[in-house]
Amino acid sequence: MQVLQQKAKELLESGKVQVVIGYGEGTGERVRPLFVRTAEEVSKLVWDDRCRQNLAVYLNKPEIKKMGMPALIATPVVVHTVIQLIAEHQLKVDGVLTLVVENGSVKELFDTTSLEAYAESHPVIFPPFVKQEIKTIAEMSLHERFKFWQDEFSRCIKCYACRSACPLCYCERCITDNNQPQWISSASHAQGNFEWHVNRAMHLAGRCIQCGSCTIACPVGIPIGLLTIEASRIVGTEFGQQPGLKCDAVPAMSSFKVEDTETFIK
Amino acid sequence: MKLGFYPGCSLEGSSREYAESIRAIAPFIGLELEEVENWNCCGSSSAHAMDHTLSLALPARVLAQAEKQGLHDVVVPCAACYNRLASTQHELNEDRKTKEAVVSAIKMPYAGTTVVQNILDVLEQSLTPQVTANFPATFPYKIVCYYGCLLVRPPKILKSVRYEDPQQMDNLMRQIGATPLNWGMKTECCGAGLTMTRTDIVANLCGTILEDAAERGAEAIIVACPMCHSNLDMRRKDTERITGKKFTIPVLYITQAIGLALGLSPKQLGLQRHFVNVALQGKMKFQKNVPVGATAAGA
Amino acid sequence: MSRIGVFICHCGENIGATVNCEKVAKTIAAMPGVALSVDYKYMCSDPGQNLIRQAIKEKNLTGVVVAACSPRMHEPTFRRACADSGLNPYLCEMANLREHCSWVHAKSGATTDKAVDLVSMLVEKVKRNKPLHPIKVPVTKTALVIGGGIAGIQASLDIANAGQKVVLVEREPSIGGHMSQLSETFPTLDCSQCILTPRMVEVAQHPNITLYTYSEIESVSGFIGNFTVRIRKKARSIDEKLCTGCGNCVTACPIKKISSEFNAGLEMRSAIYVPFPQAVPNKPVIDRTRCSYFKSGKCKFCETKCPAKAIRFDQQDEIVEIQVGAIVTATGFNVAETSFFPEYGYGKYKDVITGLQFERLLSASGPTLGEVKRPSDGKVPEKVVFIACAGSRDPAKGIEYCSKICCMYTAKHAMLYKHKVHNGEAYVFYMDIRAAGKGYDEFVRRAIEDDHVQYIRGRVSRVYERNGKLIVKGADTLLGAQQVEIEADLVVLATAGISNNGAEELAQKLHVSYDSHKFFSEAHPKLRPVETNSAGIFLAGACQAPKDIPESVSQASAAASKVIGLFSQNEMTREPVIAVVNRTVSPVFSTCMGCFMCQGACPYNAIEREEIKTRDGTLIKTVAKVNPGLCQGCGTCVAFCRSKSIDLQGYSNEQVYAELMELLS
Amino acid sequence: MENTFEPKIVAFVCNWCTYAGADLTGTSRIKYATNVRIVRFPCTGRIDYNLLLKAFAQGADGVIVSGCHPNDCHYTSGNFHARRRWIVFRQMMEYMGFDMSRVKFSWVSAAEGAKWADIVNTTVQEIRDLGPSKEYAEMSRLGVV
Amino acid sequence: MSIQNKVVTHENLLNFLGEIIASGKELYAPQRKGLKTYFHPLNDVQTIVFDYIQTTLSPKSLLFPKVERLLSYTRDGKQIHVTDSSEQKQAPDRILFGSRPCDAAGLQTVTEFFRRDNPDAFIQRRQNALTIISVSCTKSNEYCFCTSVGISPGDTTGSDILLTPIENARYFVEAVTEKGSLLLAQYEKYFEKSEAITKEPHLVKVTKTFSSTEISERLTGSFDNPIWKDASLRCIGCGTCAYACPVCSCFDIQDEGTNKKGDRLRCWDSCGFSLFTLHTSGHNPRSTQSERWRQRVMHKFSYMPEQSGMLGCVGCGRCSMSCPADMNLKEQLLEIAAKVEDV
Repeated sequence: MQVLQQKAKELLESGKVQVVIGYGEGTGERVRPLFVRTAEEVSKLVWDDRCRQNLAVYLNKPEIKKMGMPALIATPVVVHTVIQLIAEHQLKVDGVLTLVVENGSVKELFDTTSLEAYAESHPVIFPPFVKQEIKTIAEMSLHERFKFWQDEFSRCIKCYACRSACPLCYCERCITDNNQPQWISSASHAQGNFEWHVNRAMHLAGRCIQCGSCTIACPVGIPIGLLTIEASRIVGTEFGQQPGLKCDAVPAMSSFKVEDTETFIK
Repeated sequence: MKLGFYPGCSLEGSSREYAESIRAIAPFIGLELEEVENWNCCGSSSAHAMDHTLSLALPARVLAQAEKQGLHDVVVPCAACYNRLASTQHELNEDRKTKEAVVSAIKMPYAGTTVVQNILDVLEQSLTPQVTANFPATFPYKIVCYYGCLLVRPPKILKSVRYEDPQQMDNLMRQIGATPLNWGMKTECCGAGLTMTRTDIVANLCGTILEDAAERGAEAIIVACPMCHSNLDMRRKDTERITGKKFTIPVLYITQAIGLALGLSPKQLGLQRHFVNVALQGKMKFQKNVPVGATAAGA
Repeated sequence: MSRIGVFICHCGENIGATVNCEKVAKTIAAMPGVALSVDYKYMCSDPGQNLIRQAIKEKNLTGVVVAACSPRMHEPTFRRACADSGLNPYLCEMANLREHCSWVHAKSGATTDKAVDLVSMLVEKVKRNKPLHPIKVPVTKTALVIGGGIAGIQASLDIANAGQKVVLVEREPSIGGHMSQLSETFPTLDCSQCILTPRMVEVAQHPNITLYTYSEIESVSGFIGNFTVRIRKKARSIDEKLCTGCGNCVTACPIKKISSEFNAGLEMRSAIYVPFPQAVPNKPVIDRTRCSYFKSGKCKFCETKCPAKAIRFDQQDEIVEIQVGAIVTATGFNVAETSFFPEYGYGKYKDVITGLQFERLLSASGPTLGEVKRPSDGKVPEKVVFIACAGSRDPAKGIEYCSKICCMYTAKHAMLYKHKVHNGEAYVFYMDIRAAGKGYDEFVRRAIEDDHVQYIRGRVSRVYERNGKLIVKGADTLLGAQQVEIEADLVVLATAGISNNGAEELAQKLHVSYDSHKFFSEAHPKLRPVETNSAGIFLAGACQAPKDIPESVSQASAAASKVIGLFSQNEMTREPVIAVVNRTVSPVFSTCMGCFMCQGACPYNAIEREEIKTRDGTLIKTVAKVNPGLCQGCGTCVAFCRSKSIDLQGYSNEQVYAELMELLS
Repeated sequence: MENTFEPKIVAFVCNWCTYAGADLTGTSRIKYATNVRIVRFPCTGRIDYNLLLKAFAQGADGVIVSGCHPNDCHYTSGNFHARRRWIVFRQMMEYMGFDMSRVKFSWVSAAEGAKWADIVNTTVQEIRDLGPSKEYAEMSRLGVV
Repeated sequence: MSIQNKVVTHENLLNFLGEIIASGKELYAPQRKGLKTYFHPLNDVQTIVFDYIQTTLSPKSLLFPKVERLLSYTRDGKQIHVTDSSEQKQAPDRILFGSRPCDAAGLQTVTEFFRRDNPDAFIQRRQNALTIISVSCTKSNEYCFCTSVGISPGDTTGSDILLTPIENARYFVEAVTEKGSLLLAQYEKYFEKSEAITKEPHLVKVTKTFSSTEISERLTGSFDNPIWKDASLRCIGCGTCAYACPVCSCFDIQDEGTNKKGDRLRCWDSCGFSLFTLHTSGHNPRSTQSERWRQRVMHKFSYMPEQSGMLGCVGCGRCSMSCPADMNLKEQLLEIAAKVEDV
């Protein structure tokens, strides 16, 4: 913790960055996003395994952008997110200074090579309960899966916390807000919810870093992270492409290989 | 350099002199040969005419045997055996299903790691200029090198370069003082296996080869394959009878030529076994009273 | 409220037989927004079309749906009819009641219901059509022709004679290409220099043609009508204005031992050289890689000997940037070297030569001034063996195609050899004779019957040298595959026609696709042979595939006519079915987030980046923008766009959604 | 006549290949079932997967998606992008329990008129055996008080 | 009518509820789903959960559902037929068990909110048919601040019956409204008479952290105060707080339909969404997150009290509990109380 606070202090005082985006103590046991702009506030920075929310979501917020050059305290998945955002032209490599904590010291990732090297050596590992959930759904029959997801989606209230918490859902006017034509019914009845979650999965196919922020944000506890994990698994196995590793990567879903194989087109 | 050695049937039978000459020159050029234990026939041409799996199992067993002995590199002087072993190894690496069938047939573990060495490759590596520099004698004759077919084909599998106009033997011979002539018949067919059934064809083909070599003024034909040697040398009487022409040009294995350049006696090299008398015009320049084998020890 | 006119066609009996057209018209009349719904026997007839024109005027219709045959058939007809009476043609749609309904179903209620569905679907679509206007793209009326062979020359002359500006770029010091290396040309045996040189001079003197020789294409950007091309004029080390072409420098040059590319290696040239006597421009060039001044700083003999003081050792490469509206690639082909053939001695035997080298031997300006002499010892060969299909039609050698011209020039070579060496014997080993052009087969028959060329149908397995003679071992399949052995003095290989070196790099610069043999790919083998997938870039000659001079010239004229067609109007009009990225007011400006997935997916590189800035230049956001000149309207980007910020005119999201909803409600 | 279930099927086809193929089926007068309605698109690349969801929500029983064979695409790569999109969409929908056997994918070139008729007939028969697509359409109306 | 005081044992309470279910009436009670509790129709009394502080979502949806059909239409040719759902006479009788006093107060506010100007028939009809049996709070967590907004853990406002858990598994029953005592009368046998019991000792103590009136005064002048910017930096603009809140009543009308048939639906909406105030002209009066966060706080603590005298918040803390960015409303209000000087 101190090592991080020390680094934040240095950066702020040297003027290299104008704001350090990190985690601070929240209500009760929780941690909350914290935007440190003065050296005095660095003491509020916290760093332990409660810090799981993906802070990259704040990089494109106008209010934060106005503050100037940000430093982002990043877990491994957040580094993957920064790389993917760069690959999708939402972020410039020199638009953010990523700070990672590695065996007791703070490393600055400031260019493509350092970012990519770190991402390469820190693959995403699912927490055990996620692996268990993936397994149970995989064993279900088609009908059981339909029942399972319908039951989960029935609780969805279309609050779009999943969309707002996801750093890769950065569209100003989302497809749900498009009413000519109304591709996705905005009401949160069964059809609207199903269409929303299908589109969210398809839009994140081959892009989702699997940081789990959407599952954490969902107020009614739907395991929606499983949908994007499945979408990225499909893209990984079918086309062998992983998101968040190369800053110049061509997104899997906007490219193709002549030798992509399938068995269902007759 | 320690090498596995797989003689094959002809080097124990009709071409014993090829094996004798190899064993004779080996110590002089830094080769230590360890024969593969209880090796079996490589299947040569007859096997793959009858049963494809058998034609793979036989060489595979030899390779498995070599692996058991820990021999990483195995030199296979006879072109037919070399071709069989190399092709088998290639096919088994490519096709997992056949490999499993063959491994179950030979009931021995087979990893396919042994490197099958062509005699010419081995000679090329060992006959370095420093080694040939202190050869006691030279082989100062005008010769033509006859490669035949199995030494260089199929080019993809044996990775042979310039398979229509090979240069390996020519370079080797040049190193021991010979002058190889530019010759179009290097890979011309000698009739190979037809020697028993259609001797007339073999005679005609060999006739053209021998005639062309003689006309060019070659004093000897250098070969590296027992089949070529037997057709060009052992069949000489029939060739002369059928073509009605007289050919006196001798046929030597490359290892015999090297042996002569090392000052070894014709007996040690098995020259007496030839059908065509190896009567080279005594141009062998010997450095007097140099005990045979002495120089090699220093090499 | 839209006022749509619906016209149901009986198409005689074709639709009327199985679809109750009256019922369809009546049902559709009840749809909201339909102002008129009638059926008529023949809508595509004049009275039928007048029906539409009157209805538009009387009912001031805002949209028309014609339910008849396939839109692929009569869409233009009915759109023109609508345009005649002032309705934007893109507000007229067709419902396919014939091919997709009446012809494929029996007469039944279901068939009529399907007809109603198909028509109501299109009515809903037309309600959401927007008036579109053909896209106008300004066209720069200058053409770029790459390659100065006969194809490039012909294309340049055709375009220039049509009054348009042409820039011809040739890599070699002189134009002429392979044709200038030929002695005489089949089937008329007229000498290539006589028919080519006047054209070369015409190109050099044509006021509309700017000629850049000894120059290469550095980069190409832009799109049809608006290409920006940067040409690298390689330094000739000569001041072309002062040089009179007297040739003193060439004779003075001490370096004589460079194999002449023009003479295919059969003759030597000096470091400062003119490729061949009739070269255009007839100015020398210094080969800087071999000139001793450039290698070691000494010599300069040519400078001392030059009366016009035209030598410029310090001349640098120059980059010329031009704007062109269309590009014709005519970069020609090459022939495989003899070293390509192991069985014929890996190029080791001097007297085994390629057809091109034999051309140089036959040519009056060649190394042997037209006399057939062996390269090895200069003797006149008594027996010459020509081997056709050397490399071509040989999958093992990776060239499975037929090079098309070898049968003809081999027959010509044999014939010319017999004319020059009367008692010489010419043998030709062939597989099949392909002489399909006009007067071609007669030419080959003449070679066989009048000039007694011996045609042996079979392959040659080996060629090897035996005391001065070349032993050609082959088989004669017409005599039961009998072994044939010929002791020849000279062997000429009709080697395969392969792509010119540098073809791949040029294709990549032009974004033109090419096949596995690096020949450029035409847009459609039968219907668009001289166009490529990149609009505005055309092909001519052997760069597309090996072909003879008549075909290259006709392709060149075809490509030229395409260019002249393109330049006929000041602006090029194109179908307005293109994608458009939405724009809104500030502060959003566009819902596009600039992720540019669409840019990667567009097969025509039609999507560019537009930077939206404030008045004082600070960047607000970078969004996608579709280049109307390049977009072909496939719509892949529209289905891709996650924020639905890009839409396809004519097949917009709203239209497609409405069609589906109407079908299923 | 016992009232067999007549499925309602929508076909999303590309204009250059399958639509032309269907035209050829017409000109060759090959008869096929009337249950399919064709919606024309410039290219399979233009077909949005949301249309599939909307079709089934509106009560369609089956959907056919058809376009040019690989390398035939008039726009060179539209069908390749579409193929990759459908590979992911299909598995995603199956993961969420949607029965994708009601969706038929095919390549039909402009010369395969007979193949188009055959695809329509077999699809209609298969969907008829599957019965009406009640599950998804009914689900679509749930949740509204 | 004076409040009759009753007592009921826990066991009798379950039988009472069981009998209501048996009578076919819809009964909503808190039930567990994973780690969270929800108001869900009950069909087996064993699944009722008692040891929760607040449910994840408020019972608001019983009056103001997340999706509600206002009307539907069908068209046949030029004929259009509209069925107006508001003409439906009776809503089905429903009983809500297990709501907390703050929930009940929230339902009251929603009902009042939809009764102003032209009363909303839908909400009114559902309210008439709903009987609310609340349970007082014996526990609270760091999110609760009902006492600061004029509500107490044992408050009866909004409930028809209020049960307060007292010692040895019995509840002190207060029939607050006429509807409440009617229901009690129906199931008389489960309830024993008892004199008034003071509830305070059994209730949890929730310390009052601020005075809502003081906040309202402070807020009136603070429209342009810079504190909103820093306060809302971490808000990611989702709709969770509005949809979990028992009081938020903003809605959006959505027409879904084709040429032949369709519905007009009323759905929840949230002032937190960026497009909530987007004008067709493209102008957005509240385009930044701080303006939207300010609107949420001002509406509940300044505009509503001014216009209708009701506070827009019942202090249940759901908004802070479910907020992904931990925007704690109580903490924010304390900050406002501290930083914004007196008017």
